[in-house]
Formats: sequence, C-alpha cells, structure tokens
Amino acid sequence: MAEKTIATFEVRRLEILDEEGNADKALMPSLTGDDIRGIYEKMLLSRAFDERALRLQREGRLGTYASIRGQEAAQAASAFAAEKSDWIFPSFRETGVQITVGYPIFMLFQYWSGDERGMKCPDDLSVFPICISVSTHLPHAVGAAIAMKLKKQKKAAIVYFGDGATSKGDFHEAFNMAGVFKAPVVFICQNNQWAISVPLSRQTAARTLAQKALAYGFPGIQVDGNDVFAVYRAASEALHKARDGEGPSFIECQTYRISDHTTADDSSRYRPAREVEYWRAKDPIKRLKTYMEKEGLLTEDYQRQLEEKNESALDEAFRKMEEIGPPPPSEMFARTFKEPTRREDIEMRSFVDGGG
Amino acid sequence: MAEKTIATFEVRRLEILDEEGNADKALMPSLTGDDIRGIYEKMLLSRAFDERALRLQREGRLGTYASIRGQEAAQAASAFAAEKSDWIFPSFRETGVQITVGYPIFMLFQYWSGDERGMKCPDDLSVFPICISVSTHLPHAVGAAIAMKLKKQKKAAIVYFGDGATSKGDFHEAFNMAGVFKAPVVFICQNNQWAISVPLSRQTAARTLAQKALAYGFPGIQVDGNDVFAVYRAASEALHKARDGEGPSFIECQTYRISDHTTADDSSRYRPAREVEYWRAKDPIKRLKTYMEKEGLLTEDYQRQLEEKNESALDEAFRKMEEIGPPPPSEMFARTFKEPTRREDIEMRSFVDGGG
Amino acid sequence: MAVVNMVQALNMALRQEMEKDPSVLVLGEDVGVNGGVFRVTEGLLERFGGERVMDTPLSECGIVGAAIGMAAFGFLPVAEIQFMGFIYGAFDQLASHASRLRARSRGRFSCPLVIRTPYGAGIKAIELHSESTEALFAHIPGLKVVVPSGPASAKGLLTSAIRDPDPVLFLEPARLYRMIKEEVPEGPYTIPIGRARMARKGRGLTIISWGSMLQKTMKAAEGFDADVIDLQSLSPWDEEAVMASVKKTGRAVIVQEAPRTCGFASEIAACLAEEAIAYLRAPVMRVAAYDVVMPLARLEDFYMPGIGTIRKTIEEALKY
Amino acid sequence: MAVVNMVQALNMALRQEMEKDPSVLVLGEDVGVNGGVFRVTEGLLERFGGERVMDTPLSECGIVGAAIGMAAFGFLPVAEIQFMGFIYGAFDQLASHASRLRARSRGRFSCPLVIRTPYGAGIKAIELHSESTEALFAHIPGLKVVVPSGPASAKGLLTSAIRDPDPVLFLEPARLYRMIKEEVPEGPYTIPIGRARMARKGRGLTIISWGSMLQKTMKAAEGFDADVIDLQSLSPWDEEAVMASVKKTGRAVIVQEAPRTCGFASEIAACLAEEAIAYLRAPVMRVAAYDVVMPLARLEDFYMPGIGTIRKTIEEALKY
Ligand SMILES: Cc1ncc(C[n+]2csc(CCOP(=O)(O)OP(=O)(O)O)c2C)c(N)n1
Ligand SMILES: Cc1ncc(C[n+]2csc(CCOP(=O)(O)OP(=O)(O)O)c2C)c(N)n1
Ligand SMILES: [Mg+2]
Ligand SMILES: [Mg+2]
Repeated sequence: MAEKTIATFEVRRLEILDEEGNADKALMPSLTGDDIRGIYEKMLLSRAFDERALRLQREGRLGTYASIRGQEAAQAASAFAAEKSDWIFPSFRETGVQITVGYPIFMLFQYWSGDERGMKCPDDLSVFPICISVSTHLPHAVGAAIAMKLKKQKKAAIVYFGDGATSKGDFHEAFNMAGVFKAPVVFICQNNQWAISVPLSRQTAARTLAQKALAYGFPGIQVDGNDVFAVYRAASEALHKARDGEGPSFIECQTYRISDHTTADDSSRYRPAREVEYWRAKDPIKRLKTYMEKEGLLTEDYQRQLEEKNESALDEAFRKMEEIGPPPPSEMFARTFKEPTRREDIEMRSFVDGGG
Repeated sequence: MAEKTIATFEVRRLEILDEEGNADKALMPSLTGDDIRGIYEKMLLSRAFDERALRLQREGRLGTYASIRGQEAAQAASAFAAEKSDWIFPSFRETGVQITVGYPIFMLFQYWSGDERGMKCPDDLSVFPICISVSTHLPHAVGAAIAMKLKKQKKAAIVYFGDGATSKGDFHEAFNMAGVFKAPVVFICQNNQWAISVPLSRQTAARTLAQKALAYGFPGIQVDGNDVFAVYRAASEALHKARDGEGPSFIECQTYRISDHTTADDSSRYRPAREVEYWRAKDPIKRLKTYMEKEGLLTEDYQRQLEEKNESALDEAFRKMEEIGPPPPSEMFARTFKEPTRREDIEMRSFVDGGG
Repeated sequence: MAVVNMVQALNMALRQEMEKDPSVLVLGEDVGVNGGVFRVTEGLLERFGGERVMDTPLSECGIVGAAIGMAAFGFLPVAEIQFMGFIYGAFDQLASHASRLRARSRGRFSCPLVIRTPYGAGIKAIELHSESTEALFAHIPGLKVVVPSGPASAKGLLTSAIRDPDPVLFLEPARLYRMIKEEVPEGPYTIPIGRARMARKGRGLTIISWGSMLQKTMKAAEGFDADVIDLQSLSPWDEEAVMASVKKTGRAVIVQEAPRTCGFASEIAACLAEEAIAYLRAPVMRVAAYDVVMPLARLEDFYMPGIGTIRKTIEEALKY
Repeated sequence: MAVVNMVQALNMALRQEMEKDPSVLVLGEDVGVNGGVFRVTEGLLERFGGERVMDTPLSECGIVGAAIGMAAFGFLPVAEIQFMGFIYGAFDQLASHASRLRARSRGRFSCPLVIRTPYGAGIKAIELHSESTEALFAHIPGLKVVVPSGPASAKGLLTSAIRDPDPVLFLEPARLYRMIKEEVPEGPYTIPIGRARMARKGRGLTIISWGSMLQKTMKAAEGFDADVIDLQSLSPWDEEAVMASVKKTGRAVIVQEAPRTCGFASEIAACLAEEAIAYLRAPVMRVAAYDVVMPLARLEDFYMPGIGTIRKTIEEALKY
C-alpha cells in the first residue's frame, strides 16, 4: 500500500550547431564535406524556390502558396537523411523536403498553380501527394510502414507535419497505431510556433511537443530545428532504428515560420514583428553558411555559382510548366476510378458537348 | 550546444486498501463510517443490479447488457466523490456510477430494455445520457467544463471511459482542449484490461495509461481501481482541484472486467480463465467488506438487510418498468427537433394511418 | 439600411446576437485575434473578450464536441469550421451527438449550437477548400442545414440559426463573401428556417437553387418567364413552396454546385416525381457538377456548373 | 455448392482471396482472436497468422488511415468497421483520402481497399448499431459502395470488391447475417460491381431495393406482377437496368431502410424523373424510414419500413 512512482520519463533536446556557426564536435553526425554541401545546396534551392514562388504569386502567376522560409534546415537535413527507398509523406509546407529528395521543380510550380498533374510523383521517387487536411496523412505513413515491415524490407516512412497537427485525432490514432505495431515510421513535427494565428500556447498545455511520444510508448526528442546537424543526426538515428526494426520515433524540430501562413494570410495581424526578428537572427541557412566558411567548405565563388544555378533552374522549371500549359479539361474525368464508370462516360460526353 | 534533458516526468500509483482489507492509515482519505457504508451500499446495489440484469437478459426480458462486475469500486467510489452539482458523462459501462448518484433504477431497466425514456435524466441530477460510440463523449465533458468555468461556478465535469477509448481521436482532442482551456474536468479511465477481445497490450505501447496525460500538460495518476479508498481519494482530490480552478486531471483506475464484454459476447474465446480467476481474487466488494468487518462497520445483520433491501428495490424497479410498459410509437416522432417539422408531421400522420 | 457584403452581414448578426444574449459564444480556429480567415468574426474578440470569442487548437472534433457540451450547459455556441472540407473530423460529433442529444435525452438536454463554415468553389483555393457536400448533412435527422445566398439572407438566417433551439449547420458560400453587396437592415431580424424565398416570379418554369449557385441561376434565368426559388434551408426544406410553384409551371430545373449523384437536387426531384408528377410537363432536370473528384483551381471553372449550362438546361426544359 | 448463411459466405470469400493472393490482409477491432463480433473473420487468424489478420486498437480513423497506406504500398487490405455507426471516425479518411488518392496522385498511387461493415436495423441492438447511411457514401466520388442481399451475392460481391482496384465500402446487412441460407458455389467467383440483379421478373411494376430491404421487398412483392431489382451496387449503380425496367412497366417503387430525405432512393427517383418521365404512369414512390432520430430497440419495428407498408405502396402505385 503506497503512493509510489511507477514510471519516470525525460525529454531531451539536441543542439549541435550554434547561431555563430560553431558545431559541437562530440555530437557531430558523420557527414562528409560533400554531404554538408549537398544539404546546403538543397537549402539554398529551397529558399530560392520559396522566394520565387512568393514573387510569382504576387504577380498573379501562381496560386496560394505556403512559404517555408525559416524551416529549410528542418526540411532539407531530415530529408537528406532519408534513403531513396524510404517513403515520404509531406504536408503542404514541405517544399524543402520535396526539393531535397529531387521532386521535379516544374511539377511543384504546376501544383501551386492549381494543376494536379504536379502531384504525380515520378516513378523513381516515393513521395506521397501533398496533404492539405492537417494531420490526416499521418495514418497513411503508419500503414505504409506496417506494410514495409510485413514485407520485411529495410525501409522507413517519414511523415512531416506542423505543431497545429498535434492537436488532431488523426495524429493520435496514427501515433498509437505506430506504437502498437512497432511500425518503421519517423514522425517529424516542424514546430514553427504558429498554426496560422494560433500560437503554440493555445495549441497545447504541454511543455514540449516531444513529450507527446510518451503517450505512445516510443521515444520523442526535441531538436533545434534551425540546426542542420541536430536535425540530421536525430532523423538519421530515427531512420536507422526504424529500418532496424526498433519501431517509431518522434522528432520535434523547434523552428519558426518567418513568412505569413500562406500568401492569403497577413501575419502582422496577430504576431509581433519583434518575434519574427528574434527568429530571423536564428536563420538556418546563415548559420550553416558561417560554419562552412569557417570549415573552408564554402567560397564566394561556389556561393555565386550556386545562386546562379538555382535561378536558372527555377527559370527553366517555370518555363517548362508554362510550356506544358494548363491541364486539359479531360484531366477532370481521368483517375476518379481506374476505369471510368458509365455515369462518368455520360458526363464526359456531355462536357465535350459544351459543359462548364 | 548539447544533448540535454529539458523535462522530466514521473507517473505515480496510489494504493490504500490491500486485498486482505488493510488500509494504509497515512493515505486514508477522510471518510466517516457512514460514508464508507454509503459507498459499500452503492457497490452492493450495483452488483445486485448487474446480476439481475444478466439474469433478465438471459430470460429474454432485457436487451443486450454490459456488465460492470469487478468495476464497482472504480465506479461507486469516484461517483461518491462527486457533488450533486457536478456533471457526469458516462459511457455504456457505468451502471455503478449511475446508481451511486441516484439515477432511478427503473429507468436503467428501461434503457437496457431498449426504451429511450430511460435516458431522460431526472431534473435534479446532471447525468448525461449513456454514450455508445466509444470515447466520443469526452469532448462534451470538456465543453461543459469550459462552460462551468465561464460561469464561474464551482463545479466539475466527470467523464468515464475505458482503456479502449484511449486510442480514439476524440480522447486526444478532448484531453488537449481540456489542457489548453484549463477546464474543470476529471477524466476517469476504467482500465479493465480489455476492449472486447483486444488486450491492453494491443491497445497501446505505453507502459501505463496514466502517462498519457503528460502529452496534454496536466497530471495523470494510476490507482488500484479495485481499492475504494485509492479511487475515492484520487477522484476527490482531482474534483477539488478542478472546482478550485486548477484544471483537469486524469485518473487511470486499474481494474478488470470479470464478465463478458456484453451479453452478446463470449470472453472464453479470447482470454484465459486463469486471468479471470486472478482478478476475481481482487474483488473490490470483498476487499471493502473485509475492511469494514475489521473496523466494525459491518455486521451480518446489516449485510442481510442490505441484500434484502436491494432485492426488493430491484423487484420494484423492474415491476415499475413493466407497469409503464413499452414506449408508445409516438415517442419516435417526439424530440428530433424541438418543434416537429412539416415533414415529421406528414410522416407521423402517415404512421398513424398504419405504418410499420 | 446599410449596403454591405456577406462577410459584413454575418459579422453584424454575430455582433448583435452577442450583444443581446450573453450566452452566445464564438469558437474555432483563428476566429479571435485574427478575426477568422475570411474576417467574419473580425472585431468580436476586442468587443466581447477572450471568454466569449475563443481561439481553439486545430481540432475540429474537439471544437464541435466541446460546443455540444457548452450548448447542453446553457450556452449558444457558434463554432466555426475553417472550411467545409475539414468538417469531417467533426462528422461523428454532428451525426452521432449534436443531432441526437435532444432525442437521446428525451428533451432533458438540447443542443442549440451553430456550426458556420464556408463552402463551395470559385475562389481558386487549394485542394479540399471548394467542395459542396451539403447533402450529406441534410440526410442526418436532427440537424438543420441552412445556406444563405446573399448578405441580407445571410444576416437574417444566421440570426435565426443562433436563436434556434436545435443544432444548425450554416453554410456560407465563400465565392459570394465579398462579391455581392446589398442593402441589409441595421438592426437584428430573422428569416424563418425551413422557408424558401421567391427570388423571382414567372409562369413557365420553376428553377430551384440555393447558396452559391443562386447568383448564377438568377443570371441564367434572365429573359425566361421563370419562378426562381432560393431554398435558403435544406433541412428542413420548403416542400410546399416548391410544389406550389412546380404545380403552377409544370417544369422544374434544379441547380446545385455539388456532384449529381445523391446531391440535394436529387431529393427535390424525388419529391416532385412522387407528389407533382401529374403536373409535370417536362422531365425534372438537374444541373450539377460531375461525379468526379473535384479538380484543382485551374480546372474549377470547367467543373462548376456554369451559367451557360443552366441556360441550356432551361431551354431544354422549355422544349417540352 | 454449399448451403450457407451470409456470415459463412463472407468468410469463404475472405479465405479464398487470402489463399489466392498473399497481399490480401484483414484488419480491425476484434477480427483476429475473436473472429469478429459477428464471426465473419472466424478462423482467419489461425489460418493466415497475425501478420495478415491484425487485431487493431479501437481506432476507426487509424484503421482506415493505415489501410490506405497499406493499399498504396501494394497490399489489398480488408478493414472491418465493427458497426456502420462507428464509421464516422473514419469519414475524413474515406472522403478526403481513400476516394481521392488515385485522382490526387494522377494514378501514381491507388487505394485498392475494402471497408466491410455491418449495417441496418432489426437486430435489437443498442443505440447507433442499426442505422443505414449508405447514401452519405454514395455521394463521394471515388468511393464504390456495394451492398449484398444474401449469401450468394455477398460472396461474389466481396470477391469483386477485394479484387477491385479502387476503394470499396462493403455494407453487410446485419439482420440477414444468419437469417437466409442459400446455395453458394464452393470456389471463388465474382459478381460485377455496378450491375444490378433481376431478383424477380414481372410486367406491371418495378420495385427497386438493395441489401437489408431486399428480403422484405421480395415478400411484399408476392402476388404482384413486378420486376424486383436488387441493386447490389449503389456507387456506381446500374441505371441502365432500372431505366429499362421502368420504361417497360411504367411504375416504380423504391424501398430503402434509411430515412427518406436524401436517401439513395431519392437518387433513383431523380434519375427516373429526369430520364423516364415519359414512361411513368404513376408517381415514383419511395418506401423509407421516417426522418427522425432512430429509436431504440423497442420501437425499431415501428421505425423500419415493413412488408405491410411496401405492399400498400405497391397497391397505391398500381392504382394509376
Ligand atoms: C483539418 C484541417 N483543419 C483546418 C485547416 C486549415 N489550416 C490550414 S493550415 C492550418 C494551420 C496548420 O498549422 P500547423 O500544423 O502548425 O502547420 P504550419 O501551417 O504551421 O506549417 C490550418 C488551421 C486544415 N488545412 N485542415
Ligand atoms: C467508436 C466505436 N468503435 C467501436 C465500438 C464497438 N465497441 C463497443 S465497446 C468496445 C470496446 C470498448 O473497450 P473499452 O473502451 O476498454 O471499454 P470497456 O468495454 O472495456 O468498458 C467496442 C470496440 C464502439 N462502441 N464505438
Ligand atoms: Mg505551425
Ligand atoms: Mg476496457
């Protein structure tokens, strides 16, 4: 008879690269100079895409777009840790992930211009289509991971979502199923502190998001999400564990959404400029760049070449999208079912006869 | 730069009354002899109801019924801790709660015989109708609790559910909202180890259910659910905290469903008799009875009188239900909306003209 | 009278009902500080404070579920679901609880709650932001479904919905939020739920529509001698008004934005086939979207029923 | 041929498809050790092991959501939802994902998944165990809806559903699980999805029904010179068969177990009013449940459309 402690838990936070570009050698993941350059290049391209997309949207040449500015480290470094054979399940704010794994950029332009053909993932990649309904794609990643396990493949599923997503039932049911089935899945939350205008403090009363994993019996860790090395290390360890049959993991990347929620939002209505400035100073790209400069991994030349390459890649991708042109209306009648039903046939004919 | 611990948590378990009927004096809640007799009487009546309901169902005089055998302490002691002004949100396996707060027994018979009039809670009680869809009533308790807080009333909501319920999204969204709004709600899980044929180990990979509260930033505790004093103490403390503006709590009562899931189930298909025997030995009523005998709170006379009183109360309640008779078909047309719609009027008339 | 758009009209209704009755609450994602992503709740937080205007977590089930608890406890919550495409997380709460609390408790508890949500295509939004799935909710006994088609009906219907003793799903056509301006009475007023509005009078044909399609329907009806009925409520709906008109004109065209199969137009057509067949001089024709997964923005104009299609269907009906 | 009930027929279909194709999996609450609360999955765990027959947590959204992931990854999951009344937790997964994965990914991914669930009244169950809400699902483009009415159709349709490359909601009339026994071929066979079955032939009237109401409809039709059509699939549904019959008979009675408003019968009636009106000699009549919250067990016989009501409606239709 007693009041006794039957379980204790702790939540850890991983930081490797500080704001001055110094890395903690003891914790540094094994990344070659080329690897680091590789991540850096993807981050830079992601940001360039982001800036371009915002500009195109303002010019009326792209639809509503969700900026990833500030989240490039969390996205590029985690995606870099994935193998080509892993499956990726993005939300709507994962352009950096898509770019890092090589999703064709002209298709991203297509998608954000409102052309579904942009979501037809190339055959050599395993990137699920963007999920718009917050957190509802988490169960898919768990299902795919269970499937991988059943097939005894050394693969993992990686699923991305925001802090707001942690409040939804789908998050819970997916995490719980992952725990029960020991599914090889890595849950990556980009805690960018805001869900549109709702701050984290309104999203949860928990001190960290990482501790939410405790409810499901698997590990959760918080990392500095603007620190490529911490993100890479946590993601890479989690992926290895998953592939090795050690079950799911949860990684909370503490980062920040520098831009508005989307191009349809005006964040000055609800958050102080001071806060944005505070986080701007933590810029993940600047931080990695300083490190690389110190380590001799980056020259001005290289930087300039990269920037030029990115701009022309974006020019070309956008041109390609424009050349392909808008989707033909017949696209609407394809792919609801594998074989069109009789009703679809009738409707397609009536459309051809002059619908709209 | 470091890998550092940013939060630590512990989960505690409370036990006061052991299987030999000895209570830990240091932890004993302040209950008078009359209080203890009060709880005991409700437990006994609950069990008597349960046995009667099972018998009536076998005889074809009652519909499908969910037995509470083994869970009487978790139910009666927690409900005994509630004030009349608190609101109670039961699932389908809370007959002991309903009986403890004085829900009319003939109405329980009505309900389990398939007559909705049994769910019309008397005006002087605040017991929500039974919720059949697992875990979907948790958000209602949270909403009611937020409402109490807005009205600045010193009240709490208490919501009951099973271990299976902890896997549903509604559980998660309700817990999360309760945390964010610091709602005066007490969540009571009757972890009876099974969700029909699914054992706890298939329900979650977490070591305890109590630790699930950590995800929401409020306290969770595990109690021996067959121990009236531990349950009472935890519930009473949580209710006081809630009423005092200190927010929600979660109590996991570790108990066991001795009977089949419902009268439609055959639990011998999926669980070993040995396990049931093991838990039978922990019977919550027997345990309290031994304690009361030791403390001089229970005589053979008192016990016999109680049993007789219960039997005649049940006889009378069932007779009353039979006297009232089945609901008239017109009940079907009442209460979909406050005022029947024109369509309902038409349908009611067509029914009177000979429907069915 | 003020000339306002639908967003302003809805805001007026909320503000006036909140002034009038302290039990009216607003809750949802981004409804407070941000004033709602469409600004329908703008200024309410400043005016009524955080206890009556609650920014919630991203939690559709939690929002509607908690609103049910509040409604049962004596409040009149107006919950916002940010887009209709995200209401499915709350479907169970609506279908199994909000709509049944009165019946289940035999009237001891009730659920006077309003769920507001923008719906419909035409705003070039991203996926899942443009569907019209009103028919799903009209099939749930115990739930009312109301759809305004302009600022004046929006204000009057929302006021009625808030005062209604039962749960009301209130669908706001996003495309029309700022498109139409009209004169709207300054003070509070109600429009009865369950009653249609005769938007135009004619003799040769009855055209029935609601919400987002009404404005297109009115345009399409120009030059035809037609009754145009704005249903306003789908559950309950005004069968009497529709029957009376169709019995008079002998022809019916129903215009919905949703895919054809099992849309609300089917219910109207079924009732006509059951009760007005002797009066029908032409087939009952439905104008609807195709039975396909709705395309993204670049194809939405091809997907949505257009004025041309409505006109052609009217002409077709008049051939009989 | 074996004489079996529907539970056995469904079990045979599952077993045979699992034998044939290792990618067929079964998952859900109590489907493994317990063999399903209605015993439809009995013996599968013993035969195929825990990797192919998965007892899951109580998690409808998780079950369907995970099944979507498995389906996209090459498996053919057959998920059980224990009762249709609990499917709403998975509604979003069905409406926003299962039905859209093919379209959204332009065919790169697909979702060949089956959701089996018992539905319908007549088993004196507790609340939420008896509703018929098939129409909700038939309104979702990209989702197929199939409803067998007896053991033989159950086996053939479930086999087709499992082999179908798209998501199928498979509704099993709980009242008929053990009520009807009939001869069922021993080996695997398919019944095409989207095609109706002519259950009886006649000339004076067409009666259309499906699933749980078919057996009552057949009884009610005795003595009348009627075509009885068993729809079998609601999405897609066999408009051709229905049109051909109604054009022949000139009269249609549609029998559904669900409440009238926005039920699937409305869709059929609407199509008839649109395409067969010139042939109709009588109003299109619907037999349906009332538009009220379904009562508990003691009143369910009053609520469910009965043989008497169907007969009366047939007689009514024949008066014209
Ligand atoms: C289920 C659902 N509810 C509401 C929305 C509208 N919405 C889009 S993004 C968003 C906030 C998401 O916040 P978070 O998960 O933190 O992701 P972030 O946008 O910060 O990347 C909301 C409310 C949605 N897309 N899905
Ligand atoms: C949402 C939902 N899914 C499935 C069911 C069917 N069902 C009824 S009780 C039950 C198990 C519940 O387990 P638990 O929550 O542990 O409560 P217990 O029965 O043990 O008291 C199931 C699966 C249901 N009622 N609701
Ligand atoms: Mg965020
Ligand atoms: Mg249990």
